[in-house]
Amino acid sequence: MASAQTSTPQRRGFGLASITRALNELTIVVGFLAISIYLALTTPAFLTSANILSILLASSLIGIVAVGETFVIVTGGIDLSVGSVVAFTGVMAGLALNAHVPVPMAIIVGIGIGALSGGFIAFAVTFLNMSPFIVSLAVLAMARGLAFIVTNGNTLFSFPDAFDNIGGGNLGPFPVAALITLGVFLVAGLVLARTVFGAEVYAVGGNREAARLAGIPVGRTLAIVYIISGALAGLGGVILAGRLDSAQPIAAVGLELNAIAAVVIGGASLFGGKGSILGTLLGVLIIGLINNGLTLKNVQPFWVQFIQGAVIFGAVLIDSLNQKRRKS
Amino acid sequence: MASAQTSTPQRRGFGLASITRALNELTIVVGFLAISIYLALTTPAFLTSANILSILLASSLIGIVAVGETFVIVTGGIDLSVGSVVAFTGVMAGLALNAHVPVPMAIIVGIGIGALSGGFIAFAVTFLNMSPFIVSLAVLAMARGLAFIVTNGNTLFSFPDAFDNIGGGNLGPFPVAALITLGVFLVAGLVLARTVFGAEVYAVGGNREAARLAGIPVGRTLAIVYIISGALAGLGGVILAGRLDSAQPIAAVGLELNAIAAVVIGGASLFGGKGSILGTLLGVLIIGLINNGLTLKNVQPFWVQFIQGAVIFGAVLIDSLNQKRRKS
Amino acid sequence: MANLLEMQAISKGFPGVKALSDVSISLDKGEVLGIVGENGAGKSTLMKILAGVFPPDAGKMQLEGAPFAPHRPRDALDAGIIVIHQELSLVPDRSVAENIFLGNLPRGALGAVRRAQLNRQAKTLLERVGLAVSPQARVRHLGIAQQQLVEIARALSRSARVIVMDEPTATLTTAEQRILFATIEALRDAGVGLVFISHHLEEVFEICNRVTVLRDGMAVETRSVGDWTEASLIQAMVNRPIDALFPERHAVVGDILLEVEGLAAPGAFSDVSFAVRAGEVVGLGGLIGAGRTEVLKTIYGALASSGGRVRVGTRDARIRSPRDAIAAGLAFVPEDRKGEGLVMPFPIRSNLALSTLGKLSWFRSILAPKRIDRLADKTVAELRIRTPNTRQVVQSLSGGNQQKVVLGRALTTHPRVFLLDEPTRGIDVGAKVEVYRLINALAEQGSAILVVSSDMIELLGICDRILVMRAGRLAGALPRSEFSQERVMQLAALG
Amino acid sequence: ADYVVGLSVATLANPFFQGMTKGVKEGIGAHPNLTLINTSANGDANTQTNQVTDLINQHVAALILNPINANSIVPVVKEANKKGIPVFTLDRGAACGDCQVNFLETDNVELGKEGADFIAAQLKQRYGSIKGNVVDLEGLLGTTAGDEREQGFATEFAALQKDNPDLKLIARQAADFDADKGFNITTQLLAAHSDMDAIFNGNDDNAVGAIRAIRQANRFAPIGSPKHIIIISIDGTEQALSAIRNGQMDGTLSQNPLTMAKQSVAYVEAYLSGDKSKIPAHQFWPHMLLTKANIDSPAAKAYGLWGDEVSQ
Ligand SMILES: Nc1ncnc2c1ncn2[C@@H]1O[C@H](COP(=O)(O)OP(=O)(O)OP(=O)(O)O)[C@@H](O)[C@H]1O
Ligand SMILES: Nc1ncnc2c1ncn2[C@@H]1O[C@H](COP(=O)(O)OP(=O)(O)OP(=O)(O)O)[C@@H](O)[C@H]1O
Ligand SMILES: [Mg+2]
Ligand SMILES: [Mg+2]
Repeated sequence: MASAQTSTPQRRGFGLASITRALNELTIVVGFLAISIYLALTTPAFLTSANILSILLASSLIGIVAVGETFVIVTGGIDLSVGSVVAFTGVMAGLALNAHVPVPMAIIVGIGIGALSGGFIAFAVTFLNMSPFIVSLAVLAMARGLAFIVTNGNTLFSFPDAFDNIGGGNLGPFPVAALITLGVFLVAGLVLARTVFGAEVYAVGGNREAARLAGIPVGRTLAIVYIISGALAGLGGVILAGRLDSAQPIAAVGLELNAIAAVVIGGASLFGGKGSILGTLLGVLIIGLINNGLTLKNVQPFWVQFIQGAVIFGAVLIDSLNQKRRKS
Repeated sequence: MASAQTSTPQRRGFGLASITRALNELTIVVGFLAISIYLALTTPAFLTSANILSILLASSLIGIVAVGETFVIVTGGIDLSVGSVVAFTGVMAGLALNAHVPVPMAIIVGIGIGALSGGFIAFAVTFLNMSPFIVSLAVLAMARGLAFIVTNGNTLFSFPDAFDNIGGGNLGPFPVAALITLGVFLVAGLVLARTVFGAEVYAVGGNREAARLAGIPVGRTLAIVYIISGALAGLGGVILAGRLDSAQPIAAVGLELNAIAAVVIGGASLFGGKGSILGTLLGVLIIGLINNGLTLKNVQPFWVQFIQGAVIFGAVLIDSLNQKRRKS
Repeated sequence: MANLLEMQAISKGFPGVKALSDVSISLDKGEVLGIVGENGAGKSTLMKILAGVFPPDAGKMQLEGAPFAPHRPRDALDAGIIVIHQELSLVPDRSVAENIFLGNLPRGALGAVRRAQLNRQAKTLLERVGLAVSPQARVRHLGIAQQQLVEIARALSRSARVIVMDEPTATLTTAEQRILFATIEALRDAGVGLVFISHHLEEVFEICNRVTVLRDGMAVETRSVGDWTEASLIQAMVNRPIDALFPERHAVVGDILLEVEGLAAPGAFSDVSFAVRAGEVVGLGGLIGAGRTEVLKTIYGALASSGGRVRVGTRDARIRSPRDAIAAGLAFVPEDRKGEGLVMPFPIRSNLALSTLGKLSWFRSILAPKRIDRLADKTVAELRIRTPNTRQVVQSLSGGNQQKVVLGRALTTHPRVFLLDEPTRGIDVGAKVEVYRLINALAEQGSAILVVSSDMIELLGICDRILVMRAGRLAGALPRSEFSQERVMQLAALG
Repeated sequence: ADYVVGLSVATLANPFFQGMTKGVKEGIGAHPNLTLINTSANGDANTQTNQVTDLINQHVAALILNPINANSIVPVVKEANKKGIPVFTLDRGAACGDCQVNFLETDNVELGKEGADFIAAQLKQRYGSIKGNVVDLEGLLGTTAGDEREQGFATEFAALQKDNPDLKLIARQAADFDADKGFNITTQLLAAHSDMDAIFNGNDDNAVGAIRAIRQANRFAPIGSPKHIIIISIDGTEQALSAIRNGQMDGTLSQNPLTMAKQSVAYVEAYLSGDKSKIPAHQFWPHMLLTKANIDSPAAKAYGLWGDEVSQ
């Protein structure tokens, strides 16, 4: 390997220094900054606090889901079900609310059903040795189908304010959903980077056989990551339902691809063993920035997708050129 | 993994002896037979020649695209752009036809643009060392965007019959598209299983570094598989446009996921080095059978997705139990 | 009192192979048991059963008199049985420290990893095994020998009753080997029972108390070390006498075939110049991390050079990729057979065919399965690769036999210049002699051979000249007349 | 005689199409000699073609098609004609004229135009003249509904602008008929624009997103207040009706898929029983603007609040 020579310092230890160092490793940060600076210079409305909060708010659903996806991808797995699970858990929470279940219970229903669906994937992947791609694809279809079946295709709406505030309320100037998302990122970041469990997630993804030989409970680790991903999708479902004061079986179609993209933009590899929550945060924000820029600059709809693709390509291109440069 | 220890010779490596042996290794064939037999026994309309031809015809688009995807996946890559490229090449061929370009030229335009878009991915993956997931995702967005931009969002239609016949005509009792698809499968099957290039594809996916050190032109091999995938998506675009006598920028959304699913159901691993065209054929047919059965049995649309997911899960479950049994 | 460990009448079969039949061994506290045997004799399989990687088909085990039947590696670890497996099992993108404590990280409040403690303890362990890398370095950046030392450090990190080392020294140079032996002695004196597997018989004689010989999956004999002689041990292993470990070579040294001038690679080595002539076997010695692997890979076009020239024959060779190198008549055997040499899940025949697919096909495009089979059968026979058939995946071969597949493929391109990085890594004595014969034959046919080996005796035994590297530079060259371990060590360590 | 009728709707991703399916089912249910095979194409033209082919292979007596695209459906419609299967199109036609027995159409262009007119009227009421800042949240690009409504809105809006230079379109973005997308885009537009007067929405789901974004941004003001952001959309889903009733939304241009679908089944019935005289070749299905003022009026009831009915 050419990389063999210039060993970049690893991310270790606490405190600011370590975050700086971590950022330094995440070459995608350059792409992130490039987009931010461009928008700041060309769009007066960009650097307002309202706008920045709106980016965070708009990124909250994909962010929460991408956190779960990061755990899964670091183990070398994939969870394609998250978009459908967001829809399914949303309508289940909605059904619970319509049946006058108290708000906290309805939230638990949403998150719990998400965790269960993750548990189903976990079971198939660890005990039945099935491919996560296919299992989660099957769950993608099944959860979406169930969302239609249980609602009869209808939209559920008019939930109690206490519920809606989770996704759509504010705490002072801050959107509650954005605060929850930041909390999720913080906790997940600590878990993945600083705990024994996190280290085991990396080990399982980096070399599953080695992990097993070293006595790491591979099956349990895998099971937990899918359950985390499912539960976070459930949380996403609750937030989305609250934000829209309604739950639709068709919600969040294709969310999985965006979430996975954010994780991969953030430096994770689908082969496992690599990735970080900080990277995913950057990936999510890059996607959020692109969409924000497209809206602020009122880019004509026909051009939106093209530019989205081109900017993502550009950001990752900078990243890979950066990595090349650092190697030599 | 426990599987590392007791390895049955999987369909890896190259130069396989016979189709019988290959089928024998493809345990998914059991799932395929199970679905077929169930439908044959419960649905009188199933075993009619018209129905079987219609399954083949319905499977032709996903089949052609899945063949290209098989090459890519065997190298350990992924091509998410194929659905968008089908749409983009379709409208480009349509524009050519509307500009009174001769039919063969229009076909070449479609396939050629597909190959070019594959070439773009190839360039980014091999020279810029970018992740195929992100690059092809960016192309997914860009190609879709371009399809809107060049058509101004409009549907193109009323193509010459000679063009429409490719996707929608018959040769005797046989749909031309199905015949083309079978031809593509046959050629691709031979290329992947019996040629030097096919062997190189497997080697690159099995261990890229070892392949490189053994003198295999890794970059060239990777480049070719993406170009194949793009060109076949272009062929798919032509066939689809012909079949519908129209080309829409919104066509074939999400086709990539179905194509990749077919490849993975057919025994390929997203980690590379594994997979076969015969397996992909089975995967495509399983998906085709499920969709056909759902219509024939008049399954209510709300249940369709759930059952699709459940049957795919079941088929792959049989497969993995089968593999377990054979190991012990 | 019961023995520390008893393995009784263990049998194990794989599809097409009986790996172990009725093997019994025992181990005492404070003892080092050597296990030797040919490649594929069943040594690693026996140890994997002990480690709980897979269960035996028959037989049982006892640990201090109590029945012991691990269902998974974790059970064995919990029982204090630590196995350093022959195939390295590290997580490439994690730090050295984390790899050392893999599965055993110091856990603080809320499940947090105690980083400070981790790094401190890792540092101590690294010192104990003589590995001078930062605990925070990523394993991906380490050479294969350094990785081996990390594995050893991992074994030392756990409190053990039994430690098994499956060919720990295959890639180590003398310096690290000395440190390892000191460690083994300390462990032994502390009452740990050790199993030591090696194809270096002199090591076995030095460190072991008793030695068991396995042959064809059966335990042939166990004697205390004093009751074995090198000859009797080899006889027991291979069931035939071997006259000389290093067969004579009668090669005529001819023109320069490989000439390297001022070669450099960023961060690895610089200003390396030497030449190898037809019929010559040149060794490249040095300590771990001296840059030997990089020199070979740079010549071969696998790493980018930052200066210098490589000439093959009389022509400047523009080698930018391994493909160019092969076309120019070079062959390379990498040190890391699993990562760089083989496509592990592929059959033997596919692996052997990789470099010559063009020739094994019609019109250089359609595979000719018969030709592949012929090549595979021939190579398997020539190198005595032990396998039921050539469709066996290389993953299922014993380590030494895997190594032979790598070597075998290098021969298929009929190269004139061989770059061999640890070519006999993990190969048994009998097979080593065959490899040396092979090297001799190649030299006699006019090839030039450059060998990197950490086995100094091997270098001294088979080379015409030895180049010694130190810290990325050539520290000197020794002609055969000046060969001695001391001279090589001196150059390697002091320059 | 017993007849099997095949139905293919474009998608079920939206209550409108559920209404359509429900209408067909109820219509069929009312005729004991008809049975139904119903399918949904999930928004994909190729899937729809495959499904219709399967229906044709089963020799259905008639096809009710809700095409995804008027052109893409033509080959299978011709195929059906060849086999003598009559085709009835709903909401969207097949671009082959008399290849369909009846085409019951929604006039999407007109809906978009009326949306622009509604906004103009409201602004005139607010400012005395037609002026102000308007946002256009269009539907999913590439769908007939999305494109034609946009076309109607854009054309009419441009015409209005000619006479009213202070009427501004401050943003035009595609919210894809997706409430969450509508929410995100509106949230960001609200952050960027402190004065926004009205939002035109390609459908009710877009509007739901916009309404919720306004609430989250604390920019909600009741209808009639000068700070109120006018919300007009299209469809008349249950959630839109509710939002109109509780004053969060100004209006929706409703078209009734239930009655439209039932009418289509009635034509099928008539055709199959041999009475083809009363079947028009083409017919626009009427729509109705629903606002707080008329939503619970007898007129609205007569037209049909399908959104409320579908969820029953
Ligand atoms: N997973 C497996 N599947 C099939 N055969 C296997 C497997 N593992 C080992 N074998 C076979 O079992 C036999 C014993 O192998 P083992 O690895 O124990 O040999 P070894 O004595 O350690 O040899 P070496 O000195 O080369 O490491 C060999 O014939 C090998 O091919
Ligand atoms: N990324 C890196 N950061 C720091 N040092 C590195 C890095 N990659 C390689 N090295 C060091 O470069 C040196 C050259 O390694 P190389 O593998 O060539 O050594 P070698 O002489 O072949 O030894 P051996 O193969 O016995 O390990 C080693 O010290 C290695 O650890
Ligand atoms: Mg071994
Ligand atoms: Mg080396």
